[in-house]
Amino acid sequence: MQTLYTDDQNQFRSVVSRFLEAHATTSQARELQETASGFDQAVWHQMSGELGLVGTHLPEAYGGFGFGMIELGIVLEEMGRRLYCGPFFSSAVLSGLAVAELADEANKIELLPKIASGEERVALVLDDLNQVEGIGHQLMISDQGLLSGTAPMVIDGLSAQRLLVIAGSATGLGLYQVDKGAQGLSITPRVSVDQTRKLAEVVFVDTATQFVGRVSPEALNRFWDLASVALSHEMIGGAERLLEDTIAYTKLRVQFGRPIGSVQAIKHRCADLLLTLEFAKAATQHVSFSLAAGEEEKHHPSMVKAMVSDCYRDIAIAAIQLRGGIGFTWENDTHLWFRRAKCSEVLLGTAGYHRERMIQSLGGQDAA
Amino acid sequence: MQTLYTDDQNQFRSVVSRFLEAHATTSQARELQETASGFDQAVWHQMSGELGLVGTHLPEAYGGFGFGMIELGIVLEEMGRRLYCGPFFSSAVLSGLAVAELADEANKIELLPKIASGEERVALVLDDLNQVEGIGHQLMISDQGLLSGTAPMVIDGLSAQRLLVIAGSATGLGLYQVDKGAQGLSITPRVSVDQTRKLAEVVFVDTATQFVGRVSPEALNRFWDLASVALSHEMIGGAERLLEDTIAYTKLRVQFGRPIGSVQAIKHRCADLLLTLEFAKAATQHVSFSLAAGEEEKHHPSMVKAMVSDCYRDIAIAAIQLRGGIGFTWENDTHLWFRRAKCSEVLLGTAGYHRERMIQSLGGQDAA
Amino acid sequence: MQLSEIKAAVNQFIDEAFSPDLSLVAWRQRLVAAGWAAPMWPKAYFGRDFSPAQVAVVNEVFQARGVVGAAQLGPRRLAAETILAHGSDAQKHRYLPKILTGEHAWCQLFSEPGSGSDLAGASTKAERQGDVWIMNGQKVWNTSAHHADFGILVARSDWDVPKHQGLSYFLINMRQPGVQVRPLRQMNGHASFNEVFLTDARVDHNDLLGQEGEGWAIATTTLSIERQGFARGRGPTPIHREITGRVFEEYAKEIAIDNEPYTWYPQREGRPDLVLQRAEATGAINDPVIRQEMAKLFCLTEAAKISANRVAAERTRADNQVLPAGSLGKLGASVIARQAAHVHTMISGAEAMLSGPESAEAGLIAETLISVPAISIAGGTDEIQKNIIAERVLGMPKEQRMDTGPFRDIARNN
Amino acid sequence: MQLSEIKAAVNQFIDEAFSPDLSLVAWRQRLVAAGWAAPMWPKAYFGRDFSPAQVAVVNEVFQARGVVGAAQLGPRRLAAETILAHGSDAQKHRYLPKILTGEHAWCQLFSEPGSGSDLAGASTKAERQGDVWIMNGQKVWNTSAHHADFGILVARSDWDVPKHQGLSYFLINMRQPGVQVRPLRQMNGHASFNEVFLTDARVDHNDLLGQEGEGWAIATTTLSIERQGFARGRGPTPIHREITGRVFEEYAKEIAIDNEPYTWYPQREGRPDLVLQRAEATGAINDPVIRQEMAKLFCLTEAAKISANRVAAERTRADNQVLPAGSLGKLGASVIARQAAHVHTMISGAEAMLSGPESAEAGLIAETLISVPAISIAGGTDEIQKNIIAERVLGMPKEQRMDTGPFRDIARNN
Repeated sequence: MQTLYTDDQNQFRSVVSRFLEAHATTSQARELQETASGFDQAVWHQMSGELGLVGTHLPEAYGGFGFGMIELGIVLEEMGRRLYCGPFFSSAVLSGLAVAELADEANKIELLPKIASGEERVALVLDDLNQVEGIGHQLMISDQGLLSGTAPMVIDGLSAQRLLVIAGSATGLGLYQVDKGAQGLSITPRVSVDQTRKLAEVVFVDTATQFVGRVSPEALNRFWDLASVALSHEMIGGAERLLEDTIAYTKLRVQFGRPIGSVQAIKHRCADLLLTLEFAKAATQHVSFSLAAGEEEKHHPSMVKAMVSDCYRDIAIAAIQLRGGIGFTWENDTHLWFRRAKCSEVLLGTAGYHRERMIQSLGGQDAA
Repeated sequence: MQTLYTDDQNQFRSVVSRFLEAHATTSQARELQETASGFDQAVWHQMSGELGLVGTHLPEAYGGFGFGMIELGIVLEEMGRRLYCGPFFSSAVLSGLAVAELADEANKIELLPKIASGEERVALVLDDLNQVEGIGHQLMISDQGLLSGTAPMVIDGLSAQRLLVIAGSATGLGLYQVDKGAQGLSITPRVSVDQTRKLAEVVFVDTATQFVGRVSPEALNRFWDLASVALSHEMIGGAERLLEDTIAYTKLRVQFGRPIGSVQAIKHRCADLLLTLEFAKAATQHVSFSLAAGEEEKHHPSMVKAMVSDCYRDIAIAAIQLRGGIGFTWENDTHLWFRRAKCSEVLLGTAGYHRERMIQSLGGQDAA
Repeated sequence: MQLSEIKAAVNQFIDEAFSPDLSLVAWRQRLVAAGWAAPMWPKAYFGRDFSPAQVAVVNEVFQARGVVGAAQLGPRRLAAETILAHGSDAQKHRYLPKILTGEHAWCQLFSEPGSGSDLAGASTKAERQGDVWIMNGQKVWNTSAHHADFGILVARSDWDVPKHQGLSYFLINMRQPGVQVRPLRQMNGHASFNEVFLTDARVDHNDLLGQEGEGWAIATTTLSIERQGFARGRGPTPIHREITGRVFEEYAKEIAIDNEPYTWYPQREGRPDLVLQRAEATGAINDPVIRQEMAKLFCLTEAAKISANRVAAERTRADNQVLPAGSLGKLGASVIARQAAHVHTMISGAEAMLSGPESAEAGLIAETLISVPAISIAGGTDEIQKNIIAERVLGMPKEQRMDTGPFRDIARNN
Repeated sequence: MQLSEIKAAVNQFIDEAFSPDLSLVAWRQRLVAAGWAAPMWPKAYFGRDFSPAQVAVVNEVFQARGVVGAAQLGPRRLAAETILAHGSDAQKHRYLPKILTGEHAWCQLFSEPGSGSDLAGASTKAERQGDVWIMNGQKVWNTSAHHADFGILVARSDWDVPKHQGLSYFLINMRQPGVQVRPLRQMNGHASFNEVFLTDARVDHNDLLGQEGEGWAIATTTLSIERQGFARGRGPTPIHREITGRVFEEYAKEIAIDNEPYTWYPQREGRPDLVLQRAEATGAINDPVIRQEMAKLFCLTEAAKISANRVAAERTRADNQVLPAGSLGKLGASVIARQAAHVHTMISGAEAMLSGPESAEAGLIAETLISVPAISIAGGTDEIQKNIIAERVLGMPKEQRMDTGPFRDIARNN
């Protein structure tokens, strides 16, 4: 199992980084967050076509690039650094992982190439974004095979071309797909604290679906693990960028005749944050290394999401505080990361949820 | 209800303070902690006789001074400041409050004057120092009226002249007294982290007792409240003294050509600690004011113990840290307070226990 | 004057002078003329030299009678008190009456992009040309500047002396071509402040307050008045009870404008008041881990209240001395707000991602989450409060200053 | 030399020279004479100029053969490496062999009561009288000084130059009347350190290491060796497998003395390894609030391990450059220890009051609670580590120094 990124992986990061440096600026993010779809078609095409980034982690047999969590983590960290706006997380990560982990073979053959090529943007409809145990209680398939229920928050639900749904039924959980034009389906945009990631409410009333795969509790947990680790990578990218920028600011900002970064109280706060970041980042990347090597430990994905949730939030709070008034303005970009941090903190489970889940994985029986 | 101490109360504090300044020094504490009884008979006599401090809070009708929680809090704060070693907390506070709150009239008449005058040092035997709900499960009165069971930690159990016990029985909880010479009673000293407060294990095997009073859950909770508030006062005194001394040290200690107290990182830590102390102290004293006025709020005693547990510990940690190596030596007095802080933190319930208890009192139903 | 006499006099005055059909200004002109607009002020300047107790009686009668008083909210109060303390006789007569009547709105022009915590590091340039001062520079965080007729301005008139000695204090007319006001939007979407650009803006030499170079000393007066305001708490004044009549309608409009910048202030305090009901509504009340965090929050909010009461009582006992305990309270407010935001986040879980009127508590929770960062910055950052606490309350030694010597030579932002 | 040749040579040497019946010193004298005691050292000084890879082979053979190597634990290693780097030819010949054989134990005399974090502020006086230096002053935190034959001593030989320039570095004989060693008891009852009082203690001029005034530069060598030791982890070396024979018995005694100061070191790290079993044994594992705190602890301990592995791998990749990441690891150890103590306290509840062999885990929990405060002080306080991280890792600007100019004029403790 690797401990550090290989030269190839570092080079891959440079490629991704250069592309996003040009195509995912905060001024683009500011424009895109005012739009309904929240993304730029041209950038998406370039990203999926030329670079093939969308299929980074999906198997070659299904049209993907055949890389694993390590390279996906690299892409997501670079996206998190720049607050890339687009359906990568919803379609490539959530839907891509859901199909790869939960679909039956025929549906993998049908769906994965479309997702991997970026040709179709697919949103994953989950009725619970708090805890894996809650999935499939609100969205239910009737005995007649029709889907009803509400998913209050679906990422890119409005702009997606197709919906995947995890729903319950008398025989257990399943993965289903739904056409955007299906009867009984209504999609309403919701306002998110983080407008760089679009949310919609999705309601089904006796909607026809197509079965994609049976979902066992183990597979669902593994999907949640992978999605949590993927999100953690994105968050680490954001947290790292925000801390770098904040420290750079303290070196330049002069008050009382000296840069505020020379003041011990500010130095110590930055050192504390660096420690938090180093621990969270090392752990996150380690988990991807171990997943790639098939040597993962069961409690590690939740460990990582718990650490990263706290770390990104704490850095975001400090990033505004250390900038003073200017950090609280709309014009200053800091709040864009702050908002992303606040939303990512709770998406797929709060730190508290993941800490409890971690202890259960470690063998501490359920406290409840 | 008063908001500040009255001039009389401030004067009372001065009297107590002057007495303890002379009779409760840390060098005395260092001597006494090496003894089995842990206290100085002469000081105890002077304190109970001349000054009448031992009966401060006990009703005049039973030989006490007739003051309430406010004056008791003052005495305890001054004792906490100086790490007074002696049976005040065990006999006057725990046993005194237990009798005053739980004994029937005849037993009050018998016991309170002895406690108030300091003539008898009485230890209260509780089988659970973690939670009021646990009391009376290990110590049980048989149908034959004999007491059996173990109390693993009894404050001043060895040196006390008489024992009071709260024990369970088929008909509910009761308060009992036991002679030191009773059959089936064995008392073994235990080593405490805080040697300025002596602990002993007390074991009963079919020991004869004398019934002192019936203990209702409400009365037991009120006793626990009062004892927790009393302990909080003692802790506030210790925390305040420790912070004062620590700040004084940072003003004197020179490193790199300037007093370490001029460095912002240290200033900010002290300011944060002062805030914690101010909040904990204001709340503690407020609760005693409200108890004296009969206007207490149900959740306040637990609120206070929770805040004070954290506050004293945090100040004790900082007190050592800011002194550097010297603070970790045996010779330096700081660790005496550190040990008192660590033990008081858990005595009568941890901060976590009291926070849960506070929420229950606020009407949040029991989470369990 | 005895308290009972005052009561009678005010009642008599209202009987004689008040009518709901007056314009707001006309009524207040009567108030000013009679000395009831600012009875705590000196007799020589529109007041009656009243003690706080006497003033309280006046206010009581006004309240009881449901009558509008002088304009006194927001930055105009800072301007008025500062002019009263440091202004010339002519300045007092020129400006104070129209502040009291509400004819002139004021704003405060102190902070600059390059000098936030370090207010005395202002580098807006004031150059004298004969009887006129020419101002160039930029100010920021100027509440209500877009409504203001005049501003209290601190600018640098001498670059060759130490920084606190080179500032002067001006009264500037905001309605002139050299003054440009731009709203400054905050990260929570509100625009409570402005930026003010001064480009060859002009101030008559008569509008220099105090002497040249006394700017910092005078500014500290303004700042201490502002801090007292913070200590007393600010926020929407309850609108006057509904009585029809021109004077009330105009007053309602004035209050709406004055309060507009502050609508989100309860949210920046973290809305601990909404925690219990949210926890009950969502079922989070049953989560022992969230209960702990709620308890920590309630410990803080109750202790803060208790501590504030004690400080107030001590202040009364100490005969209204301003104790530095205000910084502790302000620091505590930051701790509370952050913990409240944390608890709200835990309670809401993934729902904390939602914003807007259809989200939790009609959007108040979301607004709280993105407003709380302001509490530890506005009105002096936590870092500044901690320095004040350490140095003034705990008596810890000051750091060596790096900003002595001529201002021209001190490192500063470009 | 090829690695296989080395292996053969060491094996052959052991076959020929080793016997368990030798005295420890006699065996090590053979080791030294043959160049196997310190093969990484230069050929000119008892070594073989071996690379780390070559040295590893030597160690492997020693381990495989179950044979005792040179004395190398504790402060004697600091002395040896420093003398090797900065000593004269004569000094190296005089001192190094007997360090390797274990005949001479050493201690480090750097810290003083008045200069802890600020080591360069040492004020022990070194005055030259002809060929002898006279020392007066007090040192502190001197591990194993009561066993030491010699000490490495930093003392001030010039008070009229800036503080880093006025120090000199001496090799002092501890067995003389002017040197008094007193054990220094810590708050946890152990006495791992000493105070050393120097009263007209004498050092031959030949025992000045390097030049007069070079003391600080040489001390930094010692300190960086010490830090590498910290980064590698310290703690009781596992005692050599049980083979009877004089050499092993004497070695066991040596190790016992060397390790004695460190028996409580695992406790100062908070004993996170005992948390899960304690939680299960007490039932605290069922408390959701304690579970959260346990999870926070395990996150920290696992991340610290992962991060340390990464740093080690980076160091290898960067060709053994010493990266400043060591300070992050040290700071992390403090955070972990405090959280572990907190969790142990929660798990034990009121039982946390008990101490001594009959208390939880035979007293280890109690010892942990009163040992943890040391982790954030010893070997450089957390505050110093944070400064290092901020300035060297994050590149944040240094503060203005207040201790320039002649040492005589700098504020210091009395």
